Amino acid sequence: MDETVKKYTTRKEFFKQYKKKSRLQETWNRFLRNKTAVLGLFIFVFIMVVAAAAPLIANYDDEAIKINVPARLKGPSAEHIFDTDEMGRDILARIVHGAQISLVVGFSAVALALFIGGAFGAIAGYYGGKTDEIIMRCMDVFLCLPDVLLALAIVAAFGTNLVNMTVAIGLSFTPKFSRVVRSAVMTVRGIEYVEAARAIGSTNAHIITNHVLINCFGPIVVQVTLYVASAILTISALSFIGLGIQAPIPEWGNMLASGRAYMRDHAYIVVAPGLAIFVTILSLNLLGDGLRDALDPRLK
Amino acid sequence: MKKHVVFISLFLVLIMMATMLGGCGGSSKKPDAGAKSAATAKNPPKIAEPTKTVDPKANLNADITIVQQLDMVSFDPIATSDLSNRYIITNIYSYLFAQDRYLNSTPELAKSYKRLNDSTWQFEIHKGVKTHDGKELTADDVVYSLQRTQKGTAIGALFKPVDKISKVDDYTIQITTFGPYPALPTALTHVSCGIVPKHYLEKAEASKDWSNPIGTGRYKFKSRIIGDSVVMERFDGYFNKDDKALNKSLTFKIIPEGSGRTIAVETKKADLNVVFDTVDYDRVVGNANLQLWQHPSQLVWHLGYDNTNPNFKNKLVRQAINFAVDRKALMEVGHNGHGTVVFNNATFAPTCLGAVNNPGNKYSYDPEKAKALMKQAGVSGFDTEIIVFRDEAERMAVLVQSYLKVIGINATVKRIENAVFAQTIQAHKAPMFITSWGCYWDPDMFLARRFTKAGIGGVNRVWYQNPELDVMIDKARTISFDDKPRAEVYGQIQNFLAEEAPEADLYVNNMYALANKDLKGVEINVEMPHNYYKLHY
Amino acid sequence: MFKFVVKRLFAMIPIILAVTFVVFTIMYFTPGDPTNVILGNEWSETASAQLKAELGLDQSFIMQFFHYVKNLVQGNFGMSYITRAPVGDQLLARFPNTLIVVAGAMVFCVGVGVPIGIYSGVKPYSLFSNVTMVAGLLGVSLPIFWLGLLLILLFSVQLGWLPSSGLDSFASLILPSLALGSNYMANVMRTTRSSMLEVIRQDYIRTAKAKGVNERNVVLKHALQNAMMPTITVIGMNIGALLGGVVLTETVFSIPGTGRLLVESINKRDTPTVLGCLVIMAVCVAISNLVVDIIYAYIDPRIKAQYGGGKG
Amino acid sequence: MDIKKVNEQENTLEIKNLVIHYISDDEVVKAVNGVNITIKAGKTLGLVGETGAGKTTTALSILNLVPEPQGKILSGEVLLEGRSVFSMNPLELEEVRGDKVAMIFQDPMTSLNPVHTVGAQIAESIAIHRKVSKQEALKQAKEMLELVGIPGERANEYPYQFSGGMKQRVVIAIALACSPDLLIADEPTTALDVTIQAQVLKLINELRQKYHMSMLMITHDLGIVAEVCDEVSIAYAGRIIEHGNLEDIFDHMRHPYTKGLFDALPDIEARRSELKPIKGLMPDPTNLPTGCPFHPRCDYAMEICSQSLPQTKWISETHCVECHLYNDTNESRL
Repeated sequence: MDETVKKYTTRKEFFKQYKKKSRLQETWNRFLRNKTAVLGLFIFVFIMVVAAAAPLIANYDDEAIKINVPARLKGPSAEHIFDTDEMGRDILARIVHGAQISLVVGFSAVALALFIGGAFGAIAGYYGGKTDEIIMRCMDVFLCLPDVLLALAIVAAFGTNLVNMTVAIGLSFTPKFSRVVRSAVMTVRGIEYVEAARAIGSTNAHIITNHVLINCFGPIVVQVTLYVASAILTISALSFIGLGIQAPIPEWGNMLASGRAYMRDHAYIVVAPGLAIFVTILSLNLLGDGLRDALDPRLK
Repeated sequence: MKKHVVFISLFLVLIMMATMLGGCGGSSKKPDAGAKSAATAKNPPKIAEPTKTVDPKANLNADITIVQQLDMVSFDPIATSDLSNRYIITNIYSYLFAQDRYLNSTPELAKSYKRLNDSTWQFEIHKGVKTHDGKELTADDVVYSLQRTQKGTAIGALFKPVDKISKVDDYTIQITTFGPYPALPTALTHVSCGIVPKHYLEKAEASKDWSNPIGTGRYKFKSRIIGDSVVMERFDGYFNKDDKALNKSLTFKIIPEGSGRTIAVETKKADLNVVFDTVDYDRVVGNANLQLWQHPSQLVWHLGYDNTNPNFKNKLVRQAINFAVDRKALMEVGHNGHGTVVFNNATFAPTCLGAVNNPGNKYSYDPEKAKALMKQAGVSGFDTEIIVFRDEAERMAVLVQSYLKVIGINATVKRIENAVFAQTIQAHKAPMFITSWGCYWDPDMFLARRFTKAGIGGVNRVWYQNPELDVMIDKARTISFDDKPRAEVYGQIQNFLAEEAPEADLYVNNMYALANKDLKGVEINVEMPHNYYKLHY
Repeated sequence: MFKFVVKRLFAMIPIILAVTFVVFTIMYFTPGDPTNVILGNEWSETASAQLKAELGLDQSFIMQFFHYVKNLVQGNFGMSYITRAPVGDQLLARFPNTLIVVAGAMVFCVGVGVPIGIYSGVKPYSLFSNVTMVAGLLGVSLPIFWLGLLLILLFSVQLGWLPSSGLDSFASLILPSLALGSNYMANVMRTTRSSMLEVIRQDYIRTAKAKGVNERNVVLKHALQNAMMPTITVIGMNIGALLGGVVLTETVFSIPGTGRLLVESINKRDTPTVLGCLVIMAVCVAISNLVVDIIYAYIDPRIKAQYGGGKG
Repeated sequence: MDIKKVNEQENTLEIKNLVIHYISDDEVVKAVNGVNITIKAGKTLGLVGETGAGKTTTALSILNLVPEPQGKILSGEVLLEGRSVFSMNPLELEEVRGDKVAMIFQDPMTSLNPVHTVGAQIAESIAIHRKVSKQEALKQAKEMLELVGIPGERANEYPYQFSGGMKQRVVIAIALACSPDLLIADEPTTALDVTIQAQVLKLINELRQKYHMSMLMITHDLGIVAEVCDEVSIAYAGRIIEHGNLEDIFDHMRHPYTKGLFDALPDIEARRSELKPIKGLMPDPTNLPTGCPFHPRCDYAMEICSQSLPQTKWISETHCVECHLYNDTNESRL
């Protein structure tokens, strides 16, 4: 072993030999061959661009927030292609600005879940045994509560605001991420470069962060994609039942809730925001499925 | 191959949706404000008049289903005066006096009454009044019940002039007041004056469990699923054989969603929708199978605020709010324009005694003036909350929120359940709120309750009190038995309150009830459809 | 088998206790004084203290939890802050509706998802399979509440075929079941399809074919039982999700179930009722997990054998 | 059990010019590229080749079990006692499978259905082809188990309760349940421990002789061939490059590849210190070289080898080879 190590100037270089250089490239190529996945990526990038460029598309204060009662529910027109809502606001403008909220909350909630769940999962998976048992039993308990209900409970206890909601959704996803990370860690734990690192005396923390987690990247990216979709769905679900994002902030779920009284005569008021949720979730699902297939070709 | 299918299918779905939209969109060309198109409607709303005669061939054994928006709160009559609650529980209990459509009194349990002097009244109740569990109702029950009402808060100021309630004999009770109180019979129509048999009341007071109420009313309670339905059956032992229920049972179904209620009547799953959502106005007046009933209304939608809250202590801020809101737009958003805008600060409906639509022509929609007033008050702005519990109110609140933002007030809208509205107010947890107030024709019936100390904890939801006003209210009550001098005082009161601006009245909405065309006996009072016991086919 | 069920039942108890603890803890931290809500304007220091004593709110957190669990064991969910009626009664009135909706969705999700999944897994290159794949992809992305609204728009408003609210007839169950079930149906379908695809490639399927077993029996006798395992796992996991989704379905279709009770109670700050709803739903998830485990054991001889009753 | 007509003259199996490619969206795997095989009744043919030479595909084609839809039979035919397998309808195929032709698969670990008892899995074949009651089938299944050396009462157990060698015995029992005319053994011992291999092989051989079956033994192990086979075909890149009886192949091998195979064997008697592996790798079946597929690895490769496919050259009545070395101009170069 010592001799082998000597050949490489740094430890990093030593480990490099175990990783196929072209793995990322190969995965990417496989991903590109999957047309539906590329479609998903394309739609999602489009949504992100639209969300980022929302202020350029429609002025937040003037078009998405400012109420214009005489213009309410006038039907689709060149000026308001998706009609105006019950307050005379442009539905398209609200959808576009709603995308911002959904994406920001979606990603932050998942980031939170990944951070907390990932830490627990990594520890459980890496150490195994009793530690694993204890952590995973605790997570199982949370899994007994459907995430919408857990989020509802947290929101019910601490009130509805943006931060609480993000935390609520993030926490409700935590057990799932701990499972994902745990199983990913367990599969790479036995792989030789980790063994090798252990053999040359790396600390556990170092191994977890530098080797194990980096190699769990693939499955985690897949899960992040899929759970961002879930998070966006949960946000709009909570808002729909009035326990999420509050008026006048445009959010797809609360647009549906406030518009549904008018849907009999003004279908766009529910069709358009719902379509936005649907397409976003769909794109993320396509993307997630595609990534999974690309990362693990056996699962095709 | 697979990929093509995916692409094509995605495309197809989009087309499908577009087609669906087209189908739905077809009807969206109609103008919004139903009032404007009423003239062209095939089947315009009828004015609901009291039922005078009943066709001898009529079916008096129908099971009637009524849909309303919100669930009831409690069978305890003094728990709340919430509309959704009131018109359910009044079927279970009987009252010394019932309400007519102008909310004036008409005798029910009271067989006769006389004023012994200016401040002593004697009421004789009918003999042989049976409770739902077969006991006879006596003066003891009435006295016990009313004494409890007197202590409660829901009725508040209405019983403020009442001194003592006592039994004279088994069928006579006596009420003494602190001075002349001509409106006492009307006060006794209040929901909280429902007579609950003593034996049941004692039990319920101890356990606080009101889930199986016993009364002497036209209906016996059968079952309730909270949030869903209440079922009651005709009580055949009702004491007044000539005024028994004209149907076999009443089922109250809760459908929170406006169109859902309309659809329920359209599809005959319900007979009567007592909280009609004007969104469907055009549709129902064009439908020959349905009948929309209408009645002039005294239901005043208003924006209230906690006058004890530091933010609203300043009169100028309150005035600024009155200038900041566009009432017409609020009416458009709240009730699709079906109503009459009022500029008032004392919850006077335009049809009330002495009502002035815009006292002193003080208010209009004038954001600039509002800003100026805020500046004058030296308030740059603050954060607050608008509490609502109904869809209409929630929509209005969002609009109000935008109006307030212009003058620097950042409000968040908070929706709660109607069941906890009273508690929220009482806990000072409602700095601002939007709700409706069904007012009596006689302002004496509500002014004291809404704007004096006696109403605190009751319906003085704005926590307003002012000795000057108290004097005026007393004066209006006692100045004369004639309307004219009283109306003058009420004019002064309205002017006074316009300056004080304890709340911002917004509009009075049209009162509708939607029934299928065969349903008879639909009656509406000035605040809601009522007298459900008369419904029949 | 009996031993297995008993063992799992016992294993469920600590989980239910733990879930109750979690929910109880969350709700314990609800800010604000519940006596404010209950007493309203009758609130005073003494009345509040008295009520707190009466409700046991003056005790330590652990004692409160202990009492809650003790009452729970006796089927007592406590008293609603708002109606003062037992929470258990409300749950009893509401929970059956939730169960009906979940069952309806379940029947739809399994009854439609599994056969379609099997068929498209057996014939993975057929047009049918491709169409169902796409439908599945779209299906898993559909928000329940939006689908509910669209179904109402189409079947209640435009066509007038089915009722848009309530739960009082079979017809009124159809739309909620569709709305709640579609998502999970798509999920079940996709899982069944992919596990069928996986199984059909297995060597033992080839063995069966080489024996001369006909196509139908290859699928039904050999592939199905193996392919159902992941499907059952997904179905089991979905029961939790269905119970979460039922909150939305009940809101959209105005069904008086536990989900709506939960939302109403949250809006009323009626903590005991909120708690009761959450606990009963969590118990439901735990029980359904148990049922899934039992079905699993029934299908997989390895698990069955572990508990000795396999051959009996 | 039926008494089978055993016609010594008749060919149990004839495979003629079989070409099978696996065609997917991305690539074409040329698995079988013109295989000819003949097995006479009661005889055993060894099909020898490296992994990827198309042996298993050829075997599966006999039962018409080439995985669909990627596996495309492009030409050729498989005749079972004169009947073309590819023109049989599903019903006829089901009758042939398990009854006339049975197959032992390579990996016993995955070849048994985990959710059925082994008894049921054996009985299934009997029930289908012998049209007997379930009990009777199960009874016969137990007899089969005994025959392969497993106590009959273990019929009620599930595959996970058996070891690898036992499982392979079960697989053999399934294959032999209806005493087929032709037994295809696809590397039956590869997945087993060395100690078990001999037992299983012995079992197969005994049973084959007992029931007078013809057998196609697919293997890469020349030792097995020497032990059980009458004739040998050497497969390379989807073609049979040399065929002959044991003597022809073991003592008079002609094809450089065959020679390479033998050179790669450890020869205990000669005690050569170094093995001589064949240089290079099996060609990528998606991208076969032009001409003779072996030419890139062949020490004797000539110009012509990369240009055209060699013709079959019969060296004796029993021995033929496909190599340019043996066309008329290049005779006796080896």
